[in-house]
Amino acid sequence: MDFSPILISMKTASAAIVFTFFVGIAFAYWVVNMKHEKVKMVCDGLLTLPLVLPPTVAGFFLLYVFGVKRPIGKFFLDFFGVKIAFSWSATVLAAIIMSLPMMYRSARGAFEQVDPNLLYAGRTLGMSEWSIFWRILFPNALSGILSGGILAFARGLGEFGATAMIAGNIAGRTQTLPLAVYSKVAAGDMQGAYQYVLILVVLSFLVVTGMNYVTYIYQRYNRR
Amino acid sequence: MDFSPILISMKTASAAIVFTFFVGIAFAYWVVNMKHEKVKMVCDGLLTLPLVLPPTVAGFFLLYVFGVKRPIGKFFLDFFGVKIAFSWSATVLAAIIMSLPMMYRSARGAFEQVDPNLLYAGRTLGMSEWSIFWRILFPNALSGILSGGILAFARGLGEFGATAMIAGNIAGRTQTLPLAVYSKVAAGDMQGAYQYVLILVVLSFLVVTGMNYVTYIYQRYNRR
Amino acid sequence: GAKKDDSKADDTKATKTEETTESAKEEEPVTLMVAAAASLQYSYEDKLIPMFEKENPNITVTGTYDSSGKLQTQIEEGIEADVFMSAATKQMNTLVDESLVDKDTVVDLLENKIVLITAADSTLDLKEFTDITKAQTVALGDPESVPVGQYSKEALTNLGLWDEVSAKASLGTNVTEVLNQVAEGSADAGIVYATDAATTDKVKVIAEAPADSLAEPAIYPVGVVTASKNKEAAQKFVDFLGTGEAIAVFEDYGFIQNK
Amino acid sequence: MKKLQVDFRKRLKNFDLQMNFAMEEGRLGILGASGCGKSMTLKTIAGIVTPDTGRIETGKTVFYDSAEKVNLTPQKRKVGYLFQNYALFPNMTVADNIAAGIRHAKRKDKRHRTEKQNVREQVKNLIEQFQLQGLENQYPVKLSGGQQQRTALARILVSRPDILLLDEPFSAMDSYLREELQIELDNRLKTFSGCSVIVSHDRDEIYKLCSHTMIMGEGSNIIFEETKKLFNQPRYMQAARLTGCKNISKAERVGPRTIRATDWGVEFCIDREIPKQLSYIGIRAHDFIPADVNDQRRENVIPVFPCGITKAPFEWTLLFQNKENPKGNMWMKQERGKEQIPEKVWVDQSKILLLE
Amino acid sequence: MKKLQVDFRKRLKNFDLQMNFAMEEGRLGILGASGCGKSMTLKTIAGIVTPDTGRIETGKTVFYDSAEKVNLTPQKRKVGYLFQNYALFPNMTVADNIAAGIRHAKRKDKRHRTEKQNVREQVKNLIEQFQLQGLENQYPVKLSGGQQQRTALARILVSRPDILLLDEPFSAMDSYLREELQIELDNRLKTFSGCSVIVSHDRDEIYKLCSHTMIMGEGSNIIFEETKKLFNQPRYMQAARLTGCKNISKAERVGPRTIRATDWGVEFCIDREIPKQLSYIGIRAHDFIPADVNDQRRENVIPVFPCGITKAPFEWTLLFQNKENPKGNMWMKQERGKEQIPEKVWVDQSKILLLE
Ligand SMILES: Nc1ncnc2c1ncn2[C@@H]1O[C@H](COP(=O)(O)OP(=O)(O)OP(=O)(O)O)[C@@H](O)[C@H]1O
Ligand SMILES: Nc1ncnc2c1ncn2[C@@H]1O[C@H](COP(=O)(O)OP(=O)(O)OP(=O)(O)O)[C@@H](O)[C@H]1O
Ligand SMILES: [Mg+2]
Ligand SMILES: [Mg+2]
Repeated sequence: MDFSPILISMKTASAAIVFTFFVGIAFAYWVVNMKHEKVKMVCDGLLTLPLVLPPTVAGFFLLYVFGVKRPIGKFFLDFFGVKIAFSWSATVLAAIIMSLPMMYRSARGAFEQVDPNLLYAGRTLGMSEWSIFWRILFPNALSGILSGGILAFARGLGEFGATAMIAGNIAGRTQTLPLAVYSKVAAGDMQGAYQYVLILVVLSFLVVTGMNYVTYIYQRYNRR
Repeated sequence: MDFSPILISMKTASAAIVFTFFVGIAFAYWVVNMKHEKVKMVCDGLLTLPLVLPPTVAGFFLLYVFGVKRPIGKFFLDFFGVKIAFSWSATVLAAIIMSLPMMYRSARGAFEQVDPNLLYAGRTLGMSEWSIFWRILFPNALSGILSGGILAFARGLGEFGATAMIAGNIAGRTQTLPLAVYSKVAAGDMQGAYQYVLILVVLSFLVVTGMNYVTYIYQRYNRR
Repeated sequence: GAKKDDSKADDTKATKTEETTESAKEEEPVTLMVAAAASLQYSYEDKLIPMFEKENPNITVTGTYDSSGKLQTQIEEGIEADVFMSAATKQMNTLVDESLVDKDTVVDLLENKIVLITAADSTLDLKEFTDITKAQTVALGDPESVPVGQYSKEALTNLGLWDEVSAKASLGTNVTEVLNQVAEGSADAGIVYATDAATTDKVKVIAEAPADSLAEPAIYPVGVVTASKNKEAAQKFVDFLGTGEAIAVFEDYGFIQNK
Repeated sequence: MKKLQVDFRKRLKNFDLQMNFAMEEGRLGILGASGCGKSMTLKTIAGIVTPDTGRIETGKTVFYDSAEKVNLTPQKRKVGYLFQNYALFPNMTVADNIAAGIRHAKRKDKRHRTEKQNVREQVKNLIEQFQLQGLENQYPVKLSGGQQQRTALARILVSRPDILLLDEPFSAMDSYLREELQIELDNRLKTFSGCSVIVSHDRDEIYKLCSHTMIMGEGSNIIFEETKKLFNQPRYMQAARLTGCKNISKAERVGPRTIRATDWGVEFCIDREIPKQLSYIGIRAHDFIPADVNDQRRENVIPVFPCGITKAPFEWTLLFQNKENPKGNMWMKQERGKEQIPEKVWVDQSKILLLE
Repeated sequence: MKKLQVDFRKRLKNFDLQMNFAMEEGRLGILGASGCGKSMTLKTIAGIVTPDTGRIETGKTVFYDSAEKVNLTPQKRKVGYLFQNYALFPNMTVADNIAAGIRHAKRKDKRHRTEKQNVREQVKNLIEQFQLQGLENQYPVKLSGGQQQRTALARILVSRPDILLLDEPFSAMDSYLREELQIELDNRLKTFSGCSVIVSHDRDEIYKLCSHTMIMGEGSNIIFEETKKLFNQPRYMQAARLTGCKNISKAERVGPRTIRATDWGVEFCIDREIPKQLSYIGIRAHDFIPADVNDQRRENVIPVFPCGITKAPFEWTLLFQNKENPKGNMWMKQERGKEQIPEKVWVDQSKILLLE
């Protein structure tokens, strides 16, 4: 069995979740604090979009945006020397785009459930908005944020369609676990496919349980 | 342009969300109220699984479970005369399985953020657990639940891989919008693809915004 | 950290490649990327690539396997593939027209047969290809995107069965789907390549498509990608695929040499 | 006849909560320092907190018994508990919050069936009695503290529990409203057939509303007595302090009828037998009487060395020490109007509280 | 010299909140019925609620001005606001909650830089002063009501605001602790250079702690006066009621020095000029004095028709009507010990409050 997909998938999912986590939270915070209800709803709709597109189609669009011949892809290549499409960064990109809506949406719901008086209390105590966010809003929305994190991580780990499109299925470079599973299945090697599926399941299970455990420990204050 | 995918997709997504919504909430309630932390974490991991499987793989499993030769599929066929694979119900099944984790996870996070004193208050007032759930827990977790609902709906609407596997891609019967988009894109008919994508986007946008609006109206009590 | 390393590795690889072409030193290590239709993956990975690498110790071959249509798009968008092998001529022709594949390197290497299959334990009494009309549901590849689908459609059209069959057909987005749907009994019958049918014993082959039903047989063309930086090595690989020992391997996997 | 019998033990982080009391029909007031476990006790009775061991029962039912493994749900206990922080349902208006109490009492209880029609009316009555008119459709976040408390109170009362547990029911109300609602509550409780328990920091409230009073120390009930008796003759230092005795000193017996208040450096004569376990004496600030310089009394007269004066609206407080042996401060209160600093003060023997 | 000048208007659902007052350095107490807008006023000053129009400023800075479109953030206002429901951070321990107040004051304010080292110490001091020892690492859900309130109070005090707004700071504490902490707060406020505003339902608390008192009616300030003066001579009916005058009656002028209390059916002689806008009179319950049957006084003597008696721990209250013309009830309070029902009562002319 080839172990490179495991490594690639782990690297991809980890890199993606770090990015998604913070960007998703930032978007959520931004949208929650919007004044205009209408703008808010529109932004919400836009941020949820990637979820509704079939991943392969999303992959197509990504390819049209980040392909080496397209302006943005070219820009990255010329100025940063980073080739996005068909490289490891493309697997990360695909995972991020496809998992962002979950992170964003869960974080938003969680933020909305936090008692606003706590934020006001922080303000009158002179805490900066930054530290109010990290020390009050974030910890008190943790359950929901973590839900989003778990969803986003799992989605990133399982991302297949967009990845296959924009990153390709290049063994040892961009072949993630889901792609490896696909390859095995396509070749009729169900035995090999099951092995990879098992690894995928165990991996996600470990991470999800780990994340649950961390929150459990962290949220001592909630337990009576 | 063929309009049947639109209709099929709408029917599928609606049927799926209704089921996912209630089942997801029920699972969330069940897991949140579990006594044993370890069992809880394991259940959580299991319920999050479909998210991590590439949809095609999930489709395989579904096919292996609900295929006409497999016990469950056979059972449905023999006793209810319902052939699940390759039918409209299969598209719904695929959408449900793939969107359930989001509903479950979001609802769970939301339930955990509700002040337990409210539930105790309901109990001492003699409210049944059932009405405590619907009249207290549920409304107060609405932000998070709605996030889950939106995610699940969008995911159900966009479901592609598992649907293609278990329901097939039968024009006018099981061809959903994402499948139609995929065909068009794969054939290089970007013109036709854009049309369907547009419909998909508009549709999900309307529903998401509608759901947002409903919560906005419903949650008057939160606004100061 | 990981990202940086990766791009660095890419850089060094690129510079090395340039040196190779300049000095044409046989000893300089070269990495080739082959983009091939998914159905070729196992013949490549298990046999052909090891054989080729053994003969040319300085060349390493990696593969990316997916549906031909997707690979076509990816080559259009600049994937760094050196060799492209498609499961149908349509994709190859398009790329040649767009001058993304060198026209004179293209070889119509293999031929594949399309066959009617049913589940191994099927009770349907199908005898010949035209019996497909007896099946209640049929799994085909999507003619728009899956090569085997194109051939299925062509064959059925020529047999005058397309309208009847397409009304009860599920158009799979890839061959795996078709195969599994038939194997699991979701579809009573399906049309796939003979090579695909050979990968599993859960389906049985009923009949090949009648010889006259296809104007052109299902061809697997191979060619060198224009943008390749290792054309020499790429050509070497294409040539290798045409050798007798390679063809023998292909035939083991159910392909037929195109004459 | 309904009884409430409570006997349980619960480990908390800082101490053990160990309660043991029984009461007949009537009203029990609980006084105790902040954090001594009053709310925890009520929560345990209501079934919100499960004790470690013990037994809680009423005449009719056993709520909890660790030995018999009985632990009724809060619903079955039919105990109304007014949360100290109200626990109003944020998603319901004032009227709905109150009505949330009604319906369920009815659904279970057949004899309320006939009242089904006048649910609305009942809510309306309560809204009026608790002066919440105009706020029926307001949501809790938009209520003031006192309005929230009144809503919570109305919600509990309407649910017709067998036992009523009120945790500081009037703490957020102004004195005027408080008195009105105390009368209102008093009237309601008169027609109420079950037990009720009221936790309060206001001893006048307890005195007015409760037939019995329980005093809690850190985690246990020290005293359980008839309210009147307790306020007149507090036998324990804590009781004296909580019933408003400002002057408490360590004391030691120096003769059969003589006692020394060590904190103040004063000796007092007592007209009663001095009990063995005596360790404190207490004198209420009102019980110091200015003594004329020419006063003939020699017993229990203290020469005054004044240390400070504060004036409350209708009172005047003097802080003084024993001039002949200055030690700890004593407080003396007078009504406004009689505001000279006396040379000496005198205290009636019978007014001196002997405390354990 | 710091001032707090407040003048704003805010539409609420049921009424307009319209406040207009200014105060010099010192302490302002706010008394008012439940729901009249006290907390809203404090929130507006703190910057939590934005008024519709108006101007709020201190000597140093303009907090809000609708005309100039100034609206400082709460951070920039440096106003400490004690929430009525505490608003403790549930994810922080008691010590962290208190420390959350400190650090930020420091980071902004260079002059506190030197104190950086003793942050821990400051927290420790406050925890001791507020008697929270042993609870440093407890989370708020596990605190009792009074403990939560003390933590919130400590958190505000440590943040060294320029202006201190306390919304019922002692409501959840027992009387003993309350008095201790009032003294503690009093001392701290003495060293505090800014304004402070205290909302309370306890008039004694206001009397003890505040130099000025403001009385609020539905949404506006009716009276703003020196505390002593207000309590001695309340000029308004609401002021009289809120400062504890139990007996208030509609009144009409019947002669140059004579007035009729229409609710009670009694006429009184007054030794002062009777003002034109007079519409109520008030008599404090303590100011009725039992009159001997043989008493020679004829003025302001009321024959007693007793209606009820209640006994508070140290007081005895008689509810009576005018025997010759029974109408509304009057309250009379006596200290315990003088507990006969008098035949007649008498009230000193100077003690009769003439109210608008
Ligand atoms: N959920 C809990 N778990 C553990 N300890 C708790 C919990 N809730 C409260 N405590 C602790 O138990 C003690 C008693 O709390 P309780 O709320 O009963 O006090 P209380 O008598 O009602 O005080 P207060 O008058 O301040 O409301 C306190 O020391 C508190 O810190
Ligand atoms: N967020 C809000 N939006 C609209 N109206 C509110 C809001 N909060 C409170 N109110 C209303 O404004 C009025 C004043 O409320 P406020 O909280 O200031 O009262 P309060 O004087 O503090 O009373 P209490 O002594 O009961 O705490 C109340 O009638 C209340 O219903
Ligand atoms: Mg309490
Ligand atoms: Mg208030």
